[in-house]
Amino acid sequence: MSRPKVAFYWCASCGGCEEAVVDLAENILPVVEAVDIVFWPVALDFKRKDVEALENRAIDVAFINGAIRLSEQEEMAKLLREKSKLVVAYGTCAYLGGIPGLANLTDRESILHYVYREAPSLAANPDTMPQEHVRMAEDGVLELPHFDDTVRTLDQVIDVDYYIPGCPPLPQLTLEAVQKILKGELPPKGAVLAPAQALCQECERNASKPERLMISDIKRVHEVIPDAKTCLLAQGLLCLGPATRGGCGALCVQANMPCTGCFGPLEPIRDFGGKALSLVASIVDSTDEKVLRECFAKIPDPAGTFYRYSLPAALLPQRRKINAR
Amino acid sequence: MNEDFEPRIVGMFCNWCTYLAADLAGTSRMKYPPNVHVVRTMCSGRVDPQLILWAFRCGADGVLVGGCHFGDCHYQEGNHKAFRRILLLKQLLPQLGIEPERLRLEWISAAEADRLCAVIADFREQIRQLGPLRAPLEEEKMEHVPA
Amino acid sequence: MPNEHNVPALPRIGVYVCHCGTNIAARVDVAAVTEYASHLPYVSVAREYKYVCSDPGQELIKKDIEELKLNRVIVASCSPHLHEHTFRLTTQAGGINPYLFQMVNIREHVSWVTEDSAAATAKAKALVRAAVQRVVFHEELAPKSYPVHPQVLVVGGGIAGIHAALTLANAAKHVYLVEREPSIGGHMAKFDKTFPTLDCAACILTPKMTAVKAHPNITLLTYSEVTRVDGFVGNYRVQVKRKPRYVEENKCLGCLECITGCVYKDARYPSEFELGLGKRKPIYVPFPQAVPLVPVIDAETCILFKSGKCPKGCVKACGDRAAINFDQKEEVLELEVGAIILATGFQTFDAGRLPFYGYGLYPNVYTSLEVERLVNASGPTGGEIVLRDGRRPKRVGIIHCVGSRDDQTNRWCSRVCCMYSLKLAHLIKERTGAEVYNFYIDMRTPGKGFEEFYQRLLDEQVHFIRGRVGEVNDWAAIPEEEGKLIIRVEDTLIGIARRIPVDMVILSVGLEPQADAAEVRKLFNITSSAEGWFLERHPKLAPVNTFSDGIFLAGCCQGPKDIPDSVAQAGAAAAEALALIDKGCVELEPNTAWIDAEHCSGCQACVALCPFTAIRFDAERRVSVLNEALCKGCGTCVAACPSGAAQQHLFLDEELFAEVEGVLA
Amino acid sequence: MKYVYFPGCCIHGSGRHCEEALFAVFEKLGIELEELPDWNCCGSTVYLAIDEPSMFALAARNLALTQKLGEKELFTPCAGCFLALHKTNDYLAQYPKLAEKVHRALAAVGLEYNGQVQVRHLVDILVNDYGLERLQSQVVRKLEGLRVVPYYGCQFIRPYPVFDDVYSPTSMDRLLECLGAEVVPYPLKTRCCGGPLAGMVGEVGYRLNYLLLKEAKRRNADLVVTSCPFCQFNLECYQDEISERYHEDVHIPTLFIAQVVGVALGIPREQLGFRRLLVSPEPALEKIKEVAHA
Repeated sequence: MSRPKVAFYWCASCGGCEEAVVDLAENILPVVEAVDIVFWPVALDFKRKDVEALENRAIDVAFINGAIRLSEQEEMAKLLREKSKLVVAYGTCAYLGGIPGLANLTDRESILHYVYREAPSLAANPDTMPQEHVRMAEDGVLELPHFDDTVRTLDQVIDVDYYIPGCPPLPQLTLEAVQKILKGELPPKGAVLAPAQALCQECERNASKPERLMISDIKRVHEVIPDAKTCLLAQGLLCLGPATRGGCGALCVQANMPCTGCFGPLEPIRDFGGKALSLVASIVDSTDEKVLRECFAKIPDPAGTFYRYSLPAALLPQRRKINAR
Repeated sequence: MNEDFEPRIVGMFCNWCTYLAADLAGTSRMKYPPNVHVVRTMCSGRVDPQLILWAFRCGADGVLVGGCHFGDCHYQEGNHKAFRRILLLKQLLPQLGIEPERLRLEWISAAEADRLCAVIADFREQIRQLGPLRAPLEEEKMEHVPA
Repeated sequence: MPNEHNVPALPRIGVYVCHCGTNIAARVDVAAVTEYASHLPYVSVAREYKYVCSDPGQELIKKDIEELKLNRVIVASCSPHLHEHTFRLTTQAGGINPYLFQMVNIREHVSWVTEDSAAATAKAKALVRAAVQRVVFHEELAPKSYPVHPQVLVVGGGIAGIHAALTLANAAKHVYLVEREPSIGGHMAKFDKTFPTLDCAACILTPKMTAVKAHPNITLLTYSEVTRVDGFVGNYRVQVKRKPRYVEENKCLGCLECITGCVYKDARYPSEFELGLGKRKPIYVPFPQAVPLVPVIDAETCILFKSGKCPKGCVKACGDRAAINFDQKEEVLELEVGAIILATGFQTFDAGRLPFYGYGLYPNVYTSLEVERLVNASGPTGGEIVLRDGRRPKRVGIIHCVGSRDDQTNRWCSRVCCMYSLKLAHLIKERTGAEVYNFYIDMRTPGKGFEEFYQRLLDEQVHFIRGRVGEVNDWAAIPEEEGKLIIRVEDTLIGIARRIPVDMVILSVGLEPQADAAEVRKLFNITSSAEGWFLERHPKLAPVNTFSDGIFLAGCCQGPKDIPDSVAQAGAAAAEALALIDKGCVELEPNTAWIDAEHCSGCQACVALCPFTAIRFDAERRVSVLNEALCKGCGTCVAACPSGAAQQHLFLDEELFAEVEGVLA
Repeated sequence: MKYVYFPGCCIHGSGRHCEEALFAVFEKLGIELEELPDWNCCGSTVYLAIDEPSMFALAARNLALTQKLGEKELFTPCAGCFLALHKTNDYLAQYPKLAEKVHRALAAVGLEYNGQVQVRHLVDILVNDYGLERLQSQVVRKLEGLRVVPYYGCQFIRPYPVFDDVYSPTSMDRLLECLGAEVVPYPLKTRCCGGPLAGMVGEVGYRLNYLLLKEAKRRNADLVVTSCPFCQFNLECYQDEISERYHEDVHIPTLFIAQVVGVALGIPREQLGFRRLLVSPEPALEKIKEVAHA
């Protein structure tokens, strides 16, 4: 039998997920041995037409990272879906929208206006504004992808079989996932290929939690040098470990930085941000409105704090246009 | 303001105070606008911010959470917990383009049927001023809504 | 977002929409709601019925469950606080788990409060749809059952508390009767005669008081207050603080020699019991028939406590019985009881709040309670009705509704004032032959033998002037008025303003909640009406129950009452307590939370949040564990749990999300 | 402290001694007064009876002038003016039709009024603005041994109990107590003094007046103190007639509150308008001395 055909593609992402694949390091070799990579723009010189040329479901598994922001990304996602037996949303951007998803706090117009009109780094011709159709001197009209108003998760565009969380995903998780799939040990569709339990479960600081996990003040990372042994949340830092799926081995916490939630919510949770917010608000130990307000003032950007990686997957995935009134 | 706009409001009332106030308003045959549809929880402390966000997603123009006065909570301090969560949630809502006034927390005791009616009438008017809250989903973009 | 895989065996829902006679049907188009419900997903049958709570109504449901194999039931009628229990039993009788039932409140929350029919119907539909979506996720549950402590706590030693305590004790239940005053007896002990039969209050009350003291099943805790209450129905833990009375109850024989022995040869301090009309010593019994008949030493006035120097005449008088103990300290008792009866009573309206009636300004303006003492044979004047200056009043005015039926003060009718005013009028007339004038708004004499008593007073030539008194003053417009109190009133029957000169004015003060009713309410975790009266669970069907199971009401703490009504209510409360205790166990709503170890983060946020310390952290398994017995089902841990591991029965996330979606869909 | 001052007509006629005392007291306490320029009749009494709209227009003009000064408060020592101006504020707020008429009238003379000017009473200012403690510290001659009847009259709190209890006002009681006087319980403190009736329907007016004086004497008061210049005048000037008519000596010195305060502040009596009094308070005031030296 021929080796399983695998495709990699990146959409709205930073490229970190591609790095993650490369980070398999020497482990990548057996993988590469085992599979036949038919599409991987970052590393191999295949073109879209090569994919189009394939028969439907010819690809065994397609790993797509990044959120969906451009028409081109949407087209490629749909194309790969058509050509693949399995599609894996690789990394948190594809899974939940990720950092690019925070663009949903504003909109297309504002973004373009800022980037091409107001950005301090702006030098040259202030009239420049990306066009979808550009007439080229030599060969007619060049068409560029449409820049959507909304950032979407991969599964808001196509049907997704599995999810591998992480910003970026850990090589270890990736490897396990790939091996599972190659072995044909397929978990139930829609599964997130990472532990079912929260980060705290794999965090050795968990033991250091006090009798009552209540905090009198919220601290921001630049304000304190946290004790390297005790639970960061107990120290008043917004560590979202309790709300976040484990699997990273509490990397950030080991570096004495609070978890920001890149692995996304646990299975029973409908809205990562809402729940993380509820946790934080609940454990602030005061019944005095003034104290509470001062405390919450330490969270200047709640959306950015609680929805850092998951806004497009949230119950309210995009800022509402207040065109009423 | 659109005159015939009737806001859709979800009431999340605690079992011991505000829900009973609503019952009392009934037995006293008081009248108030029909906009508020009540969902009962045992305590305002059970009201999960997710549930409020969900209500807005499902098309609520406003959410009215009702609990017992401070010191009167049937479960000691559930209302204080609700207060904290909603205080922080109100800080988040504007970033999502939702006026914080659309989320209202009121302490209404079992005896304060008249206040309940007043609050409901007032909240309805307030939301009418704000106009409808368009659910932020641009459905046509969501060719594929995950289960 | 209802995830289908949570849905058990395909639901078959029966929806029953109640007309409640015209209560619902008059405003809500029941037929339309039923029709609408019949098309909702998983609804196998939707019916309307005149009274679903009636036997035939319930039969209908049972029949459908059996014949149509329903596995979910919804009734759209009144408040769940009224009939949820009824219909759960119906559902169970039909052969399926009672918790596969959901109630929709389209009466209190819809038909009774909505003007417009169309709007009401639309709202009813939305609520029914919500229930249909919700009930799909209902699980089979069993009520939590706990054993009940057989003891009962009765708070308040007035006639209501006394009667409740005796009733329970006679049924061989152990009762703790807590009274904050040095003696039981309450207001009734202050009265002379009782209306309308005029039998002497002491004669009928004293035997009951001594019976309390003598009863083997009653632990009497006077001069004591409840300071903490926790636990739940059947299993209350109560803390009682016993104030030191400096006389040891178990040693004292009640000879009262100590009082005679006190260095103060004569009583010089205003007696609380006599409302200042009489005097007492620093060591005293509030009144001769006090129970227990054990003196109290008032540290405020006792010279030993004040100066540290005193020959201790009391100690000498007590002799080798040595009952007097100046070192007695405050004592704290912990009681475990299954039920609690609150009989904390009322206070009388402070007449000083209405300055124009001259109370406190003119010595001969009295409150009705003060006059009860004046006419009382064991009172400060030995039953002689004399003014503060010793004169016998020739003309007496009794002003009704002082602090009742008045927008300025209390709006309610105090129910007893008309009758006790008549009683006092009769006694005064009888003993002094004075001219007695009653100033009333309306005469309210609806009780057994009341109207007859009123007639009797009319025959006795007592004067009745209909009109609210404007003012009481002491200035004469004509020489005849000199030296008298003038009652200025509009006589609304003849339509003129009158000035009635009298020697004595009696203000028939109304009844109002105790000054500390609000604290007591919080202490016992019950609700109260806007006026501050403790709120009964249902004004008609559960008049002695509160919204806290196992806590019952007796007497005036629930609202103004006369003695027969207080006693009747006390009996009812005792019966409720008995029913609870004799059942032996309580079944609690299974709305407790649980923590799913598989998803628990082990973050321990819930541990600190639980108000009932029902959650502890299992360090071995690194997960939180919830003790169902301690959980009261508030759900605050559920709202906080960041991993969704904490869930609450009857209020599952699925259920609430579905319901919210439903009311909006 | 500074107030816009609306004297009203009476105080320049029958009430001159009241004004003299008022000025003396305020000067002593350092309270400045600025007379409302171009003020006119407050509109009470006659106008009120004949032509309401004009009455309110007249009163409103005074309020409008105050507003024009950029002031929020208007002080008048006259109870009649106090009530008339108050009533105007109240009616303008309550009855749009009337308000419209009045506003038109004001507009005609280039004035406007937003209803925001508060009318202040002498007792209100002394008790609530200046403050009793502060006042007490200024007392150089305690009125000890002096039994005074505080007489409030009708317009003080009826129908607008702005700064005291409508049933039993106490602010003047407290004021007198802080001066050291012994306040006599006097249930008639808000009963009608007869007002202008004495001049019109003698027997009625005199009788009302008689009851007040008689009761004051019966309670062994040395002095009646009024919060209203007109009451002061009324209670004082008929004492001969009344004594005759009712065969009972009802003579009792009657002072305006400012005069009594003046005495306590040690202001020489010639500045307190005593020479204009009909019943000399001297014998009563003698009593103070005794106590002071005893």
